[in-house]
Amino acid sequence: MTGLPKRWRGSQPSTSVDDRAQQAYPGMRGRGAIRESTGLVLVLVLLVALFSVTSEHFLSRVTFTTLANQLPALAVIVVGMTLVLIAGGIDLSVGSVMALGAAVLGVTLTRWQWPVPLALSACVGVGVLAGLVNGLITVRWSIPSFIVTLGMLEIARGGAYVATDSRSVFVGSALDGVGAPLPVLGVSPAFLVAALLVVAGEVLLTRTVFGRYLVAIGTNREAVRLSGIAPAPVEVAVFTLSGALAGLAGIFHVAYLESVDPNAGIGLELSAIAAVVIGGTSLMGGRGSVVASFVGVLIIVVLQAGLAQIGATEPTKRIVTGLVIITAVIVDAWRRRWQKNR
Amino acid sequence: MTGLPKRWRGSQPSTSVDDRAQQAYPGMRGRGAIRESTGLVLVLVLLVALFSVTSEHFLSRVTFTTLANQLPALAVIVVGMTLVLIAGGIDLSVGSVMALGAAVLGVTLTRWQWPVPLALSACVGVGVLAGLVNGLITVRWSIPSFIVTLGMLEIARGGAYVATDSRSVFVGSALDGVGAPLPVLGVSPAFLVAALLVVAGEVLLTRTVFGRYLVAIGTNREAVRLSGIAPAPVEVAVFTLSGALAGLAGIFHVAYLESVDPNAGIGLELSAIAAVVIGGTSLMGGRGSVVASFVGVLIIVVLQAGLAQIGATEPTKRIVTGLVIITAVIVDAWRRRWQKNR
Amino acid sequence: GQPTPPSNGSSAAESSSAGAAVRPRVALVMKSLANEFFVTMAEGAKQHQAAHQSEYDLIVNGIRNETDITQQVALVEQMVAQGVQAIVIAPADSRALVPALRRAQQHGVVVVNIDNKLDEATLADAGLRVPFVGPDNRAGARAVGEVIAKRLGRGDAVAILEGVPTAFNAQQRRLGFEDAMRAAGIRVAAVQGAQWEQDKANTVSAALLREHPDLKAILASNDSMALGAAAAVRQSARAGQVLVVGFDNIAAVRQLLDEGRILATADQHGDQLAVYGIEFALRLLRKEAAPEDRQTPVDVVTAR
Amino acid sequence: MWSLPDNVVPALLSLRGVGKSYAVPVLTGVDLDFRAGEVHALMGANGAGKSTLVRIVCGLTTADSGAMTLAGHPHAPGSRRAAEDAGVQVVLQELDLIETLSVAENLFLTRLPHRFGLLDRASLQARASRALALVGLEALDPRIPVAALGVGQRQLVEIAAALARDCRVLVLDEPTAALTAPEVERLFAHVRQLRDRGIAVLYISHRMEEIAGLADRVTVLRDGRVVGHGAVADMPRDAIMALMTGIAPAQALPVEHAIGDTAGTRAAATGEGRLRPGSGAQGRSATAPVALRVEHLRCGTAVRDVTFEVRRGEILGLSGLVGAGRTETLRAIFGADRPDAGHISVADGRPLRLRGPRDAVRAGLGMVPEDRQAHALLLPQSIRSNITLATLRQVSRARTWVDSALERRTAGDMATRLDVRGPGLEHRAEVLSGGNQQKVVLARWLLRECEVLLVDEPTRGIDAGATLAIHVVLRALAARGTALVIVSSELEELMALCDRIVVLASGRVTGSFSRGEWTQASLMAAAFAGPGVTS
Ligand SMILES: Nc1ncnc2c1ncn2[C@@H]1O[C@H](COP(=O)(O)OP(=O)(O)OP(=O)(O)O)[C@@H](O)[C@H]1O
Ligand SMILES: Nc1ncnc2c1ncn2[C@@H]1O[C@H](COP(=O)(O)OP(=O)(O)OP(=O)(O)O)[C@@H](O)[C@H]1O
Ligand SMILES: O[C@@H]1[C@H](O)[C@H](O)CO[C@H]1O
Ligand SMILES: [Mg+2]
Ligand SMILES: [Mg+2]
Repeated sequence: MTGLPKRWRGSQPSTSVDDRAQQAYPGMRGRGAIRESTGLVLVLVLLVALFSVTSEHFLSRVTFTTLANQLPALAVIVVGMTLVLIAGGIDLSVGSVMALGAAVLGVTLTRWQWPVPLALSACVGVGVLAGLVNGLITVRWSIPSFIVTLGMLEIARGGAYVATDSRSVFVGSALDGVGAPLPVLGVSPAFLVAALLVVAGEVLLTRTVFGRYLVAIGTNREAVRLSGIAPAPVEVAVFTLSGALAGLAGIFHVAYLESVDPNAGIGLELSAIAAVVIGGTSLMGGRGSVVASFVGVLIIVVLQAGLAQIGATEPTKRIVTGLVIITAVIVDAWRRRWQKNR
Repeated sequence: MTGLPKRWRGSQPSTSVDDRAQQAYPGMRGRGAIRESTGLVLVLVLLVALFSVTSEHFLSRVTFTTLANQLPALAVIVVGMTLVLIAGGIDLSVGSVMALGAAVLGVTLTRWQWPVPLALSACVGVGVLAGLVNGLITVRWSIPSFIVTLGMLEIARGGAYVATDSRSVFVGSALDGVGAPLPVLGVSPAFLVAALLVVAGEVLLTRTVFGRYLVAIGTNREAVRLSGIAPAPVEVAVFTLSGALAGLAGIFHVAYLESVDPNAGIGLELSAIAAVVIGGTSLMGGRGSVVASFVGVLIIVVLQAGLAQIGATEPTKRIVTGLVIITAVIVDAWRRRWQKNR
Repeated sequence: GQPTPPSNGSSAAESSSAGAAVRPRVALVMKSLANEFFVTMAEGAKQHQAAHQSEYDLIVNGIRNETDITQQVALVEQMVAQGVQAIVIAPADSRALVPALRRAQQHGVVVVNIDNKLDEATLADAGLRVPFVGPDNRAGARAVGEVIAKRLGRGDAVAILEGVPTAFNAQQRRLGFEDAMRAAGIRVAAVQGAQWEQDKANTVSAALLREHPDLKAILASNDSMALGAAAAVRQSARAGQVLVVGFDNIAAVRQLLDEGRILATADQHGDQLAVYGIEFALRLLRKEAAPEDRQTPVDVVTAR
Repeated sequence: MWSLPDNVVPALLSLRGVGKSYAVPVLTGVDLDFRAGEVHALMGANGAGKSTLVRIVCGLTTADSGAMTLAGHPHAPGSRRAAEDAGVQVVLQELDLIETLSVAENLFLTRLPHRFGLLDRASLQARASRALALVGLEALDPRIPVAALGVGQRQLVEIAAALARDCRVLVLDEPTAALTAPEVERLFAHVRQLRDRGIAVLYISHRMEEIAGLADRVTVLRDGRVVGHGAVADMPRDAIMALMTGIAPAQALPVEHAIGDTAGTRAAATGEGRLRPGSGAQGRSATAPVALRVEHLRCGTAVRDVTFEVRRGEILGLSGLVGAGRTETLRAIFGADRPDAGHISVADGRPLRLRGPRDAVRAGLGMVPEDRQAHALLLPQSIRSNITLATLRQVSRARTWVDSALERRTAGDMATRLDVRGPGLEHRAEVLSGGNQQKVVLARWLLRECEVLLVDEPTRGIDAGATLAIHVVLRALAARGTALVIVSSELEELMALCDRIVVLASGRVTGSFSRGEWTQASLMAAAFAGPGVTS
């Protein structure tokens, strides 16, 4: 963010004035973001169709409720990641912070016997703290958030090992209120919260002053500064938010697995960034949508589940995943162009 | 002069630009890049000093030759990564492409009994191909290289599993000419080649038309395009170069391990990017130095070795690594500021 | 230095001033220290060293994840550069570590292989002998599989979760499970890898449960994966109908064992595994033993 | 002392002894008084320090020495916000809008209306529409992103943002550089209203005629010092020129003095060069071979049907209102955008198939784009590498190894010829003043020696002296046989420079005039003509 000097104004792959006028403008008008991601939704539908054909058991209510119950942790992390990327930063520490939060949750619940609400707050609190530190260091010394959060990735992971003594902790049904599927719906409260947060994230981004500042800072930090708005507090806030959401993901993760795994979330940052970028958010900041990132999450999750379900071998899984990621983005690019040329 | 009425008296006759042409411009002339990274070198020296005190066996010739023989693969990958980042791209596929190259090398050498030079060319050739595909897709559909190379990360890993049948392949001494330490020096030919390539990379970046185009594209791609220089071929070339170097890293890796590991290089992209960013190259493109990235590599490698040598526990390793990464960049930022204020 | 003459600890402690110079240094190189199994192993080793301070010094190291072979090779080399007298290693890969270990032997370092056996053919190719101290994973897995077999009928379907396929013990456990199933006439409907990891095992198990509605059991090659599988079973709303077994007997599965959500696991006495290896290495240094393989016990553990 | 008689009316904003240095002193001991109800023009050559002074007044940078008072209270704003709160509004010289935000959001970025944190879109849009009406953009949808606007419209949006807020002091740093006559007139009418309401206006422009028409008072800066000051009536154009350049009119050289040796700057001192007729090659160009022919060009919605030709040595002007499609025409010819239809051919009549600007450059074309910061400059790179960007292979051994000595010499020579003023060749281009940045871009293309040079707004933000210098350069290029196509929003500039002027309206040619045929009125009439009308 700071220290990731925004590429100079010319950097946006600048098309003709006319092209620029045509570019849909996510987030200002109505459900622009959702309309924007029709290309991705197409990819998602194709994937589901494909797996429904190749596996007789894929297209079922059970599949979708299990998927819904698997994804809350990734989904809320992706909300934070989207906002951080839009502001021109990056947060590599999400996976580790999630694990650290989970570790604290496990220890406070089982070893220290804290009441559940207190333990949950501790988990989110740890996330807030980690995010705050990320933000403050990034802003204070204007060093790239890539480095700061990479450092935090290591530190939080170390912390998770210390807290759990590098052991999995079985938590049991204490968090069933969060993770267990609800009777009729089949989905867990965690999923409902995650879905709510995706919507809230989109609203935050498009309808609040804070969200507009994020976009502005990610587009042209210097111009924002010149206009008299201090970018630093906004940046610290968005990293803190990302940390808090990673902490929340820790809760979801523990609730879902009923146990704390100090190795949870290794490499999660890459999946999260991939989902966000598949959703069309720019790594350079200034442009993106939370809802589209969520579609990115769905693509990744469906792909993983489908490949496992058809019993694909590890090499096949890898190659297909790679191809789908690239294809999704190409299809999306095509769709935009096609729409533009109409 | 004094005779003139006050309003006619200008200050100094304002100088025209070329009068002051002598002023230094960082990273362009002479050993600018190396001088630029003194802050990092300081961090490196501090690390070595620290480990020499905490472990009686650290400060020895053996330690350093061991390190020198471990780092060629990472070092050449970092050369490519630096150039790609400077041009405003990113290459996440390096670790997998290295593994794929290694797998091809192993299969051609042991199963198909190819002569060594041919097998080596196949290994590098695979890297070239992967890089070319990365570059072409990125440029053709103008989609973020993050996504394209993330896809390639998966695909190449799958390829490595397919080629080796997901098993490590023992190669034996066939590549001792590359990986075995030379008699008197104690370092391997691989190290010498890597060191040479670091220097060559810096020369390429600072003294050639290609290097200047990379910097220009990373700074303002549109301005480059409107100056009549097509950015696409340059971009394809730099991704191809990065792929080729990843292939070369595959050779070094196999020579060092005397065997092919289809899981080699998992997460290597993060280490490589970390080394580059520690070295001060901007993730947003337009600025950086290959030599400084190499110092970043040394910091990472020395840190790992030192921590292992003192037998630090895993959490300690993680936390110290995180702190050192952040501190290195803060120290470097301080040094720059201090130097500027002199 | 010269190996000290055989002694049973007490006498060596008296000559501690001179002992510092001659006390051998032993490096324990393990796989992922983020895996509870190895944490337990490391603790066992450290306790042993604390009780035998006068006999040897210990450096404990592990790698970041189960597959980072490069880092493990680097660790071996660094330990050689350090000048340790013995290396006790749980190799992350059965082949790729061989050359580094050969170099170590060439430097006069005593090498003992624990936990995951090095590949015989590769050892022969490289022309070296490394004694293996560890359990018979195939037999252990077969024993765990037999617990399941007793609860199922012929023709029932089960699935196997495999560890990192390049590890010998992963292959052995899979074979052991398959042995037991074949003997009982149970059908192995699917084998999928989950890299020893809880998260991956969870995703894969959830998919297996959907794809094979008739699945009666999941046999996980370690307990981390068993935890992931157990969570998937609960989420699948077929709780109680699908059995899970694991391997390692880590603390986290104890409650699940008692609740019956994990039927059985194998205790390979991880805390003692390194100790066996270290003791054997010390005896080799003292030239008290010949470099032969030693088998360590594996016990089936079920609900208390 | 020249400032004493002004004390009759108390100053609203005063500067005393203000100084500022970067690598070299930029402002030295500046004393200035701005009074309520007056338009105060600040004049000075490129790099004289005008924008630096503006930045100090509006809190974007702090002075090294000196003090300011606003309405009798010390004025030392620590940020632009603080200055705005004190009543100082400013329109900066370089466009600094946020491309991804909507026009409305940009207009009110620092004071977005909200209820409980949620944006109040209705009120935002209503206020935005009102603000846009102030600058004649009532037709613009305030919800579209700024990225969709051209330079002219962006400039108007920035002005609207400042005008929409209450203030006591309004600072306008070259607001009209990208505007055409009608927009300028509307802006002036508004500024006069504000002045009459008692606001102090600080106005910066290089256009002499604007100063005469708008300002009450003029201060001239040279090399960071105040060198002249007075009521506009007492400051004839010649005197201002002389003050700006430091060269007495008597010392002036003839205008046509070849490209080099700062001829333009000196010519400026005579105050006459501007009105001299166009290129000396006029007679020749009428019969010279055609260098570029454009037939029925269509590109997007901006360029609908454009046909014209330029001969070797001819200077062709493209005129029209903001949004007429001039920029887009140049971009389509240059291959920057892909044309939808039409033919383009160069010298030998061969049709050009352009896949991109590289093909255009290979065919002998060059283009100086409208937005120099976004589309031409590598701001954080050295001035040297900016100058040699398009000719890097020519200053390299074997077209591969950059010969840094040769490169430095080449860039240095060109910088001297164009009289680029700044801290030094190795400094970042971003520290140059706007005018000098423009010269750097021109230098890049002069080195390339194109056969056809397309120039979009050649003198946007360039001082009178440098404007003349650039005109001299352009004429000399034409005299050497280069064909020039020039887009300018200043009719006066086109009339002074061109052999022929083609007028566009809504993407179509609505008039074509040779030197002598045109009048300001006939050109304006064509610009306002509806589509399809041709003369
Ligand atoms: N940040 C900076 N660092 C170094 N030098 C600077 C910086 N900003 C401005 N300068 C120098 O200060 C001088 C005055 O610049 P300024 O922008 O005030 O000129 P100006 O009068 O506005 O010119 P123009 O008419 O071209 O806009 C120039 O020589 C410029 O190079
Ligand atoms: N309401 C609008 N919505 C979207 N795009 C618009 C709108 N109005 C104008 N534009 C675009 O902006 C361009 C105007 O650009 P600009 O303000 O830079 O004018 P200009 O460059 O001075 O004029 P010219 O196009 O003649 O060079 C138009 O050609 C058009 O493509
Ligand atoms: O034996 C060990 C354990 O079972 C562990 O869970 C994974 O690695 C194996 O080598
Ligand atoms: Mg200025
Ligand atoms: Mg224009």
